[in-house]
Amino acid sequence: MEKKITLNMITCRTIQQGVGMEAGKTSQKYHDACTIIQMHPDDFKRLGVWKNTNVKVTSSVGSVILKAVETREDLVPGLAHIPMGPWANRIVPAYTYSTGEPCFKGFPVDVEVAANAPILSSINVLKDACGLLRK
Amino acid sequence: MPKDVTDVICPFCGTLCDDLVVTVSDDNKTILGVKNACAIGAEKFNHQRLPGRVTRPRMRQADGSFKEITYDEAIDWTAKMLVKSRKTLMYGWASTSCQAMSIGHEIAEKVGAIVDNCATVCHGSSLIAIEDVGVPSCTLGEVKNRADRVIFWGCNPAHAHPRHMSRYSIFPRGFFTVKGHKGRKIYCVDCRYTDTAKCADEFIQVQQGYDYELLNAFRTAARGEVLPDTVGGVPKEKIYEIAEDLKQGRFIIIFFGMGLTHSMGRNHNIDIAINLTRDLNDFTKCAIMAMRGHWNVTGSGQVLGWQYGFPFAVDLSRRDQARHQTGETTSVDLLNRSEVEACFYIATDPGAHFPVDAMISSSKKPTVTIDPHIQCTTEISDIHIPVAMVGVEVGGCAYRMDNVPIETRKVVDPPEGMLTDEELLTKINHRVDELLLAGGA
Amino acid sequence: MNTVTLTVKKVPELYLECENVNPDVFAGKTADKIAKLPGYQGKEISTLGEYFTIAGEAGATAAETKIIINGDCSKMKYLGAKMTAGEVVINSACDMYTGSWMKGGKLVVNGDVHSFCGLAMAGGEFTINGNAGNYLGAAYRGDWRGMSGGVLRVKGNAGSDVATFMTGGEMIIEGDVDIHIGTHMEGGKIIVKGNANRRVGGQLVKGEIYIFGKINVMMPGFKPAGEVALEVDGTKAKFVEYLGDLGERHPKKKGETVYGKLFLKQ
Amino acid sequence: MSEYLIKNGHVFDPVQGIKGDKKDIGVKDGKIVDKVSSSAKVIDASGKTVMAGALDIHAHVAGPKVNAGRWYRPEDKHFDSHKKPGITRIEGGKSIPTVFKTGYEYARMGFTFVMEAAMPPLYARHVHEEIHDTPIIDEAALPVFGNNWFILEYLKNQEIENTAAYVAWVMRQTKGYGIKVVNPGGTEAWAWGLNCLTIHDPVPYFEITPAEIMTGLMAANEYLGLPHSMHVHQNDLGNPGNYKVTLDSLKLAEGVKPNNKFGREQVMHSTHLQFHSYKGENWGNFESGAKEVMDYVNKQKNITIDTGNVTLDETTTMTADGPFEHHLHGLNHLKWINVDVELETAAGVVPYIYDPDIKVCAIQWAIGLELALYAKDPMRCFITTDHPNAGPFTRYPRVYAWLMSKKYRDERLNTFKHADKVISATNLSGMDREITLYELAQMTRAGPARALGLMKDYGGLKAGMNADIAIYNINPDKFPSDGAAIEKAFANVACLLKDGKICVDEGKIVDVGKKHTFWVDAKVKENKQVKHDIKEKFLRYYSLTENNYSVPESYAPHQHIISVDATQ
Repeated sequence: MEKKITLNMITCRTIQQGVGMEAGKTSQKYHDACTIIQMHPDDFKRLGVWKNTNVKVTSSVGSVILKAVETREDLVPGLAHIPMGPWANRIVPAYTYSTGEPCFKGFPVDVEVAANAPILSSINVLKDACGLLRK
Repeated sequence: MPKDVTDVICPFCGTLCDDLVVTVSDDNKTILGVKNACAIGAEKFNHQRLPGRVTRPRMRQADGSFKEITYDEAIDWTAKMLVKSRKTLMYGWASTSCQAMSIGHEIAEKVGAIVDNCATVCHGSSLIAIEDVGVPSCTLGEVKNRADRVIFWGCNPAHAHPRHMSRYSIFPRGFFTVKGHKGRKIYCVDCRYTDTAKCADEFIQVQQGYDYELLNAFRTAARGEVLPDTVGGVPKEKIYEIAEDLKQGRFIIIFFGMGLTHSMGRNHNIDIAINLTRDLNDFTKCAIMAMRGHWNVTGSGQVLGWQYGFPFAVDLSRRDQARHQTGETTSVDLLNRSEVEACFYIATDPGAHFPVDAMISSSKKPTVTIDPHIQCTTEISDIHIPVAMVGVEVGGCAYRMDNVPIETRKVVDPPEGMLTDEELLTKINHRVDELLLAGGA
Repeated sequence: MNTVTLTVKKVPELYLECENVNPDVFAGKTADKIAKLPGYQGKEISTLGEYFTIAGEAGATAAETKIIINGDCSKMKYLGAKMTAGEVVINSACDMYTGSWMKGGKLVVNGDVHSFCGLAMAGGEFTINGNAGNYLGAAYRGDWRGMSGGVLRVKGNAGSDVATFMTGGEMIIEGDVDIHIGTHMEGGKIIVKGNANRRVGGQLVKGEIYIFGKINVMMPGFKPAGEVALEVDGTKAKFVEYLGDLGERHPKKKGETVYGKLFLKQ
Repeated sequence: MSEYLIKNGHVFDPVQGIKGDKKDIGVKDGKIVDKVSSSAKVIDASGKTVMAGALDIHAHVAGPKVNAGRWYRPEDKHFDSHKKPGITRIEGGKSIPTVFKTGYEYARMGFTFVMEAAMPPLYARHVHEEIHDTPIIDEAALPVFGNNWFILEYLKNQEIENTAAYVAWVMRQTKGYGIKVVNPGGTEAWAWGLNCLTIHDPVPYFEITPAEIMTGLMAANEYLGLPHSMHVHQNDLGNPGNYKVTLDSLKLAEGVKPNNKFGREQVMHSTHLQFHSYKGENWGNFESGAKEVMDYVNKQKNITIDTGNVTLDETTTMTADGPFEHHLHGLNHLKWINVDVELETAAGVVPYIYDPDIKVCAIQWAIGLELALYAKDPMRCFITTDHPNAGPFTRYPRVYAWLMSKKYRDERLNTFKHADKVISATNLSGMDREITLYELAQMTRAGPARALGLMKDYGGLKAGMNADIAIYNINPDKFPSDGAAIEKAFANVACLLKDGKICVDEGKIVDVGKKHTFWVDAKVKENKQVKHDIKEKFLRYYSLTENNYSVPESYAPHQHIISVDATQ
């Protein structure tokens, strides 16, 4: 049976994401900095995978494939982090509580192993969602 | 001979470091080196000289590919889109100059658009809170010269504002703070043990989404009232102890970031942090400041402020009045509700930073994106108009996170024939005038 | 009382701003005149007649005018906003600002309403027979004067930020509410018959909040002050009384501190 | 450029001593001339009042705290943000109007020059960005000096020459006009949460007193020979009993002689005196001190004042007096903004409702009117509302009407909820004086122009002066007995010429003219000490570099530079 764990998700800036963004949205630096989900070692155990495995992260909005990595900035078990960018935003709920601010931090996601699923490029992850990706 | 341009203002974040030295080639075309900048700022200058930069407008075709068009064609298309649409979202502005914004607002007023800036997904919550309860604050030099208690709450300058701690908040020695870091007590409140937390004397780990409750507890403790045993995972003894220590400070500064603005309750988290600041002023001196991220997003709020009286999400769609209601005239809400007919993006990349549902809605509308580089939004727009990089290839006014304006410097020429935001917007404005005079598109 | 009946004949493509649909504007006008009143979609100015079939005639004053609206109003804003007298019945869901800045009269919505409804309501009766969105009966941004009078009743649930900066009047929500209810409240009465999520009465200065169901997380600034038996909106029950928000300032009356009160049904 | 002949108007011009005589005024090339050619367009002013464009000597209309006030008060304009007829942009805001509304509304009332009363030097670029965007009216801004570290350090040692050299440097960097002092010493104390409530309270760490700061800055002002005098907002603003501190401060001017080439006669301008003329020990026994203060002002000829009239509106207070705003917030609990500015100053903003049903507010209202009515020399007493502190500037017509009609102000006074208490705490009910049109021209035109050192070009209708001319729908022979009619006439000029161009026609904006930004370039001897100190302070204490401090030329494209030379 496929294993699935539920985590509380936050999306934030990281310096690698900042550097990557300024290097260009299509740069490898940006891709490497943002296509990760940082998780606590305990959550790796719960999910039963090694670090640096691709996972499918699903929220109420949709799913995205990312590489699960161990946190550099320490998290508590149950809390996960994706650097901000089009990949993170693929699953951020757009609901704003009438404040203009979507739910960038503090929304539930399911994480499951997807070791062989490919990670899309920055532009394709957006185009795919918008139905503009020519397959 | 390469030459050094000094006192250059970094065009990346709201810290607006203004001591960069940029070495440029003799012909003013190439950046050879950047000194004093953080990794992100340096990368911004480096990007200027990357090969393959787009230098002419592009139009997306039916098959999804782009073809090059002239500036005149792009301007005409844009003006026609603006004149035709009954309600247009004009979003972005954070990476351009105040002078350019001013022209943009003139266009918006004529064509009936909503002008919104990046605060809408960033410190918009903070602006709502300030609208509700005000904000006791100060300039960054005050922090450097006086602060002996520094609190970073839900912000991570080590990553988002890399030179903030060395220029203003932790390490510098100031007039009354001759001991620098040693004379300051640094607190960090976050749900993660961030790299900023690692620089702090004390880290308070709050359960994600419990900032409002914890701030309420600090206020309650400061008034000497009873508390439950733990609040947001923090024991009450710790809360009392810190509240007491803050009262002993001479000058307290609270810096806060997305950890408050993006979490549950949004504006209320800041609202109550401001109220705590206010309360502490009954005992000592205390200030609070938003860690504004996107370079000149503060400037957009200022220009909108003096021209229309609202800091963001300014609805000029009726053309004869200005209105503002966060939750209604904010970009993500407008897109969620499909309340606009066309999108005009400038100096930002909502495709990378808006939740996907908003961008799906956006992708179904005529869209023009003005940005120096290819980015996510340009690739789903009908037209991409490249422009000179503000703060690198053209000067202009930008506002720092503490609202101090600085005239930024041009260090190199833009690629041959490339327009600046100001030039481009002026041309669009003229074309809009012509179309309106002729009675529509 | 004269009745004007509006029937939606065209659903707006964007959202139609209907600030002219209320008894005060209609008063003294025939159906023809009403049809010519402007309605707004962005910069396009059209008329009410383009979107509604209008029958009947208004009374001489707002108080003598009743408006009945049929058809889909879910993309219409400002219905009944700023009304001071008379009656409006909307047999549909409506969008934002329904009944906002209402000063008097009676407004009934037989459907859901979106956010910012009943903003800064000062008087009259406003009944929503569906669910309400966020910022129900709250203050307009920046204002410290939210709902100050009248009775606002919601049969269903309400969203977040209900009754922010409330200073007076009475609000009854028969279902559940989301986060932040009664924030910065400085008077008036809120009754929630269902559950409240979190942050009930944060920064509460004065006023009363009654919760019949559960509160997900109690604010740390509230302390229990005993049990009381009360009759609240027709229900007799025992309530635990809490004083708060102890982190907030409170006025003094005759040397005694006046606290906000939160009553939780047992 | 077009020529105009304004025919048959009743002219009020204190510069020439014309008191309502029918006279024709010629206009050519932006100036007033004795003769125009036959091609001049005729403006029929018969049955109307003709005055020079008015000058506001003290208003907060541009800059960081004004803008903070604007955008943190969406409720101030939610239903009041519309486009009016004419070539206008959308105009928003009641108590703190947007820049567009500010320019248009001043012009509609007949104003052509406004002094922004407090510019924090560090934020000078912001002030000039707003001034640049404000249509029609000429403007200048006063940098604040009363809590500046350089000044405190120089004046501790009575170094007037260094003070002057530093002031000159700041004015050049910031395109500033003169020396503004706000709560001297008290605002620096506020950086530690403290205040200076008398002129002898020492400033923490700097060991200097407010009296020494004011005296020293007056000396530096006259050393430089600036067009305007030191412009001061005194200590202890807004507290019962403060009239004594006010008198102490005013007395500092005794014996100080004006030194300038502009015809300015005063050495101290004491602003919004209403807030400084309070008797009593607390709000319970609060009463007017206007008489005591004006008795002194009337005999001390080297002082000018402005009134700071309370207009009984909901407004937004804002001042560089940081501790006062904190205090006010403690009283009304409304939203509070504070900004402490490194090495220089601070500012606070709090909304305030001057409720006619509250006794204190009604007494404040009366005190403002008493000040003007006690003034023996209208050339030294100017009408302001300290916009927006005591009320928005758009209420000037109402203030004029209260001053010009005893009936109108008595109607107001006698219908206050606490009328009896207000009457017994003030002298207003016994005052019969009604300000005449000529006196009004002195208080709003010739007087402020002289005090600002602008009398060569502003405040009068003599040939050679700027053709800034306001024509009002007021027939002095049939002066309205109804206060509301006076108000209406002053709120909407029949015609406003600015630099010889018709900008407002029957209340409608028809031209936005070409506004000028004024600043003063003071030449001083080279001063190595001050140069060194500036370099040092920027290296060690400022948060931006010295090279990024100045206001670029492009921020004031239509600048008008007044030069003074203090090297002799």
